[in-house]
Amino acid sequence: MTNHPEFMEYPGNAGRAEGYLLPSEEPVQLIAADGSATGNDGYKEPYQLPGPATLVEGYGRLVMGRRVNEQANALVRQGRMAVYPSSTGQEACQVAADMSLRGSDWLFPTYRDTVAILGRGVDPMEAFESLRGDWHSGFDPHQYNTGLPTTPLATQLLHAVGVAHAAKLRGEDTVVLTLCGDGASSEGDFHEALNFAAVFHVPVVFLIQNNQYAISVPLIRQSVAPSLAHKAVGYGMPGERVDGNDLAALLAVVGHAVERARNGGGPSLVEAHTYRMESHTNADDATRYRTAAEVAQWVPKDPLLRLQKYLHDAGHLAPADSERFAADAEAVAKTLRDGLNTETVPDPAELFSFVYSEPTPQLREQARLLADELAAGQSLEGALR
Amino acid sequence: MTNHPEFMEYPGNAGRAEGYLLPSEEPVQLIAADGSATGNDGYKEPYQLPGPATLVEGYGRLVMGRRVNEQANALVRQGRMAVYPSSTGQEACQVAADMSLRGSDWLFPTYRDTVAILGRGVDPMEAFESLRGDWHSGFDPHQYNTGLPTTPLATQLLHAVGVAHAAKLRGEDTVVLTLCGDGASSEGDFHEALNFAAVFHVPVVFLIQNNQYAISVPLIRQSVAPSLAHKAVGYGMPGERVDGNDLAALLAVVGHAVERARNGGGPSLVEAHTYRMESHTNADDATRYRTAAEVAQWVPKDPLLRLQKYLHDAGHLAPADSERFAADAEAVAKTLRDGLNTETVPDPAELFSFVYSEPTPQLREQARLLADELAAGQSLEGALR
Amino acid sequence: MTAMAHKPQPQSGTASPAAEPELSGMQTLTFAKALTLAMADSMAVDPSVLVFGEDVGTLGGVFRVTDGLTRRFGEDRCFDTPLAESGIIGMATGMAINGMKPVVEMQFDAFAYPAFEQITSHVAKMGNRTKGKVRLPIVIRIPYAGGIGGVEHHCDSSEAYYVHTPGLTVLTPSTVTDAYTMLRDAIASPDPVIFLEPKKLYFSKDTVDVDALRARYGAGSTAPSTIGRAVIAREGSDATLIAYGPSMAAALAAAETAAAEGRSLQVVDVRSLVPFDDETVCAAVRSTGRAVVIAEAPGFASMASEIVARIQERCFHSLAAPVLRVTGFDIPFPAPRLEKYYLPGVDRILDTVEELQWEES
Amino acid sequence: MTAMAHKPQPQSGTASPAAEPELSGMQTLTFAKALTLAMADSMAVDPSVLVFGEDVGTLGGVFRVTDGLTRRFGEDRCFDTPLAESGIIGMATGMAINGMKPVVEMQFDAFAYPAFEQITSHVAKMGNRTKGKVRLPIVIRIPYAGGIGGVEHHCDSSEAYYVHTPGLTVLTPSTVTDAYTMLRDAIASPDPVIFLEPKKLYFSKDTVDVDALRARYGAGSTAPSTIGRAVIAREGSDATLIAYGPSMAAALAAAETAAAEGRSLQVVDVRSLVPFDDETVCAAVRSTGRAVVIAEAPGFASMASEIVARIQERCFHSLAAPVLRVTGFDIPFPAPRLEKYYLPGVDRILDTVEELQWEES
Ligand SMILES: Cc1ncc(C[n+]2csc(CCOP(=O)(O)OP(=O)(O)O)c2C)c(N)n1
Ligand SMILES: Cc1ncc(C[n+]2csc(CCOP(=O)(O)OP(=O)(O)O)c2C)c(N)n1
Ligand SMILES: [Mg+2]
Ligand SMILES: [Mg+2]
Repeated sequence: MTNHPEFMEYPGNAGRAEGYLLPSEEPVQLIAADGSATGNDGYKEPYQLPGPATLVEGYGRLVMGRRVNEQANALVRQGRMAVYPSSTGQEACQVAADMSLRGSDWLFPTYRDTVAILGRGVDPMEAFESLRGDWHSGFDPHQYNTGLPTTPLATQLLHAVGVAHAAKLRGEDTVVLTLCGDGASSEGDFHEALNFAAVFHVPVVFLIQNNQYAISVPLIRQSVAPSLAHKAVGYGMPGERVDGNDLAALLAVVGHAVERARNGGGPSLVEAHTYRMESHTNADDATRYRTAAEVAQWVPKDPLLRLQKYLHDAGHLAPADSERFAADAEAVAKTLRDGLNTETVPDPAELFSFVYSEPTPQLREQARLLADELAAGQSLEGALR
Repeated sequence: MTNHPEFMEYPGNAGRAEGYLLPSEEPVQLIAADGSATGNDGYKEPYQLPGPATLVEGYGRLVMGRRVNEQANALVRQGRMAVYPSSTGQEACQVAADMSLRGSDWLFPTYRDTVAILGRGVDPMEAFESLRGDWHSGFDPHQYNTGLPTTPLATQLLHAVGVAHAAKLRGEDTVVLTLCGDGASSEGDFHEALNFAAVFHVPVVFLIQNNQYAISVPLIRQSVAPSLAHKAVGYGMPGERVDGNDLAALLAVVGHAVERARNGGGPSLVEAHTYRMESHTNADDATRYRTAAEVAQWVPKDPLLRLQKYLHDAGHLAPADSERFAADAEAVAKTLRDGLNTETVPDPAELFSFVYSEPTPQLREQARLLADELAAGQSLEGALR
Repeated sequence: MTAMAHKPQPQSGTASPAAEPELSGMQTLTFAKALTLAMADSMAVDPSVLVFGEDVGTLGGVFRVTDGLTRRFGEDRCFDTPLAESGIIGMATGMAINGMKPVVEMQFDAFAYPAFEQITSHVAKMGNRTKGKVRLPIVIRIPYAGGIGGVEHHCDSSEAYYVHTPGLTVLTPSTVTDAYTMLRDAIASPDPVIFLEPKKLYFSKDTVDVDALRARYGAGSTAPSTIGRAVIAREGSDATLIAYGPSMAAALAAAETAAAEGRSLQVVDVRSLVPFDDETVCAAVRSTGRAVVIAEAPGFASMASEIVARIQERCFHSLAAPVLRVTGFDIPFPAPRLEKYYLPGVDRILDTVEELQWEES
Repeated sequence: MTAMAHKPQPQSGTASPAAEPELSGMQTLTFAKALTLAMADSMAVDPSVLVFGEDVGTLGGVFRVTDGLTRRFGEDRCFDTPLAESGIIGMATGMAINGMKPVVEMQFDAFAYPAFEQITSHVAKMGNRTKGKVRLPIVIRIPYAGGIGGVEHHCDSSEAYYVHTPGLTVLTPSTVTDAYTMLRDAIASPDPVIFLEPKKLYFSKDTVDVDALRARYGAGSTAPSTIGRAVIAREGSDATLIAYGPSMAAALAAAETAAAEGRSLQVVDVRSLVPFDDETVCAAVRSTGRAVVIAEAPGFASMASEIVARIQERCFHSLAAPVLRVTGFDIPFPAPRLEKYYLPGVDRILDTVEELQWEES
């Protein structure tokens, strides 16, 4: 089915027909929008509904993610941040990514994945430093095994492949999961990343959050393929599609892909169908390109309410858990409010400190120029005009 | 099967199952290596063996192509050309491309496709001007509806899409066929071109000459997909694979793809399995990376001998035709020898004439500098040192 | 879904003002609307002019520069592409080969980089490669430079990459009038043009006579092209400030401040980076004997370096002092809250003017 | 096919000479072999050094610069990638994030352009973006420039694009010794290095003491890094020629010819384009009072422009004449049979030296 010897040696793959690269005929769903379990028949793998403890943990993370989105949206409206790309409605994808990984694994996120970044344990204020505009990043990727949120679309997919390749060469069992959007799948780097991953048979899971839009451009202008998951076929890796608002299905599908990668089964591609409930960022006005009616269709599919309903009906959600989740989320929201409302003064001298590991003579000269200007107490108004 | 409305409206596509995007289970072959007809069962389309007249014409073109390759190889050995990337063994792909197109259609070739370029009617000396090193190109693309042979890999695929898109917007029925190698399929531009073609549903046929190597790098380092034709699935266009040394099969498959495109069926991808019998160019030494035994396996699959055998056995090849083909090929070989043995003196003043439609003041100044130097009769040795 | 469902066609109804053919007479236009008008007017007179890129259709561009074009001219003339910049430029190349005049938008400066190969190896070289048999009348519009508190990758001054590449015309307007005329000249040019739009100027305004602007492009007009022509933006006699695009405001403000302090500074707006107007620039510098070149990009091996090098080569004996530069530092463009330290501002320009060895004159 | 079938493993047997550890003492090496040796020696001492790219494995590179590395170090340390330059640089970035030191080859100058976004937006910026928390010790080797009768896209002098991009170190050796030492310094650098190899020098030769070269990198060595240091390639007192990489031969030959004619020309090999050695270059120019900058790339907004601009800013009052340039023309690199008219040659350099206003001194 693929020509890669290691691929053929992976027990799960042996003897599979070529069509296995194709995704399931329908997106995998384990809990329907109304909160009922749907069964797991008819998919290409026997995906299992995760156990209650896992789902309760996931629910707590969704509560946290939603609260973070709300708080960040509020703070950006109040002018405390330069920009915020909200992921309201998409939190399940990001939570599933986090929960499928170990601490020693790596995550490579985009600008829309703040929820996933926080879920990796990144300090909230570090995570928001770049959005506030103090510096281009705020956390140490090595501390959290988490790449910086990347803006040039699809470029991070290659970084994920490189991290996985290095780990594989050293014989480590690290898995790398990388996120991108539907729009990003059109970029050349998407193609090169998936192909490199397949050719070097490295443990990467590519998770597309297909939220139907790239800013204003709808999916039909990115692809006319049956699904984005079908792109896997052309690389010789398995593809799968999943209801991106169903955390249970996401955990099953992404978890399966991660374990497959960890056990030497190579890379795979997962497309999660979800929806960006808000504008692209606060600078965007989504009403210019989509109708309220369209947005309304997605409201009942909400990942948070769906899981809440399921857990509630199944009697898995203890009131104490609900309260704890709400309190935890509120605590992070408060941290964000307090942190972003505190005036920080980024140090201009740092502009020259990190461009090279050792500032060049040229940069030392330029740093002196700026230092002299500042010492001379020149008005910022002057510098600004 | 794809989401493109025009795709669904094309009669040939209506009601097709998704799997139709996949290529046939085996590469299409209509005439076996031993020259016998193989029948056309089991392929996704009812490909027909072309009629004798077409095959005889094709044979003549193969004879011409082979002779051109031989002559060019000889001339490069004699130092009459800067470089020649031979296509010995691959001629059938290029001949099929030419024969499937009308004069009003466009071809976008690579550096290896001199045979296809000549087949479009390009004057031999114009076709060889860039290989001789006098200028970057020698013919007018508009005169022959043929793009210049392109070196930066896969970039020409996008030009093909643009030409087709412009034609479609004007309501013309032009089809564009573009060639690339197996290695080029790894480039980001390959991905972007196929995707743009599918999204805009433009009449382009992408024909990969999979000759098993990108310089020294074997196919397994470019892709582990079941075939390169499988890449079509991810764009929502049909893919097909074909024996690239069987001109009959190529004519059937490429011809089908061209007619599909002409009738509004949109783009498609064809992978032709062939082999580069010689080194990458005269500057390369293929013995460093492949064995004589491997090369020997491909000798009996030769496209020229195969068709000759078939036509001969079927009684379609009149001795007069054979003679005419040999004479025509010899005439072109002589044109090349005579042309390349004639000393040309490229005019250095032209260096500045075409960079802009009107030379800038800066270029006029620089042109004067060079003209003064040349007028002062400075020795070339000096300029060269 | 039918073929038409995703394909807006020309409409009457409420088009946005800038794309309206009836816009005429004295109008207060933003820089952005002047650009829209230039595209609309070009599209109206030449059916081969097409506009495409990311978000340029329904949305009208993230800066609204293409607002209303799809509504007025239909989806065949102004449309969104898949999200792939090399694809956009490569497809534009093919369309230009086949008779079209594509005007494409790169969403932000740094997002043109994926198209770098198509731009340098094809767009720039095609005319030369074919000895003029294939010209590529492509305009690549790139919002560039900082001053808007933008995040990383959204504020690069990338002109050096393009001006160094032979075969590209590189233009950058700094006034509302130039936004209109230079974009029309760019679209009319048979050569590929990199059209750099200082994004901090998009919402600057001026009142202009739309009819007079259009008349430059009417039948029988003899108005000269803006391509290859610098302009003296302010007269002055003590020293010459040479700037363009995003730095013009600071240069003019510096001259204003200096005037109040008794120093008369001339200001040149280069505006056509390639071809470069040596004549105007050198005449200006010779008239004052002192010059400061101002540009926002990192200074090293930049457009500013070239201007300095040219001036000293050509005007050496007219110079009373070295030609100095006020440029961006040689660092990546800073985060929003630090950009004020980076951008060439009035004080830094005036400090530099002070260094022009006045004591010796 | 088994996993091993396509994966050469380290072998004893007949490795090629340059990759041999036992190579020592005085050796006549080509420039190319000095590069191979630098990689081999770096790989031998540091297991995190990896070499990859197109055709670098079995074939040993189209210029044979990586010849023998796969045989000696195995397919895990030196390997071929799919044919995709952005992929190569992007993967290298990830590997560098995860502890590796990739040394990657771009096959020819113009074929690095597809990787331009990864280079400018990631490789160059990562250290700064992370405040030094992530450094990318990547070396991007690029054969560049002309003089070998190469066809289009194979002869670009692309240094301007890289030197203008903050965060990149840009080196270009011109001698066999520098080929070895500069590549070792590049591989040892914690910062990303664009390593430009003048392809016409690959088969130039010199006899060097391999042990002495290696000793510079041995324990306790205090040999200074070549990064940031220009060298005086020839002493002289009348004027200074400033060149690098592919133009050094012409500069030295011009000085030789001039000497025969009684003119003493000093020659500086810049070799480290970024960081630039202002100290050495300015001291040289001050010592003669006249300078010509020589480079093969188109001159407009180039490394040569920067050198001219810096010199006139810093040495204005020591200059007896404007600093002049001898560069490539502002045209695409010509076809093979025309390149001789394009390349800066001895006569053009000497003509330019003549213009340095000697009558006035
Ligand atoms: C290379 C590149 N081109 C353009 C942009 C500008 N841009 C930022 S986000 C975006 C849309 C991305 O859409 P998608 O990948 O679907 O992700 P989403 O924003 O929906 O999460 C665009 C065009 C960019 N960041 N990078
Ligand atoms: C963008 C780019 N990268 C690298 C090269 C150098 N190069 C020229 S041909 C070639 C191999 C191409 O292989 P393939 O696409 O299979 O075509 P073939 O030569 O086998 O016909 C390479 C790497 C190039 N021309 N363009
Ligand atoms: Mg999206
Ligand atoms: Mg090939």
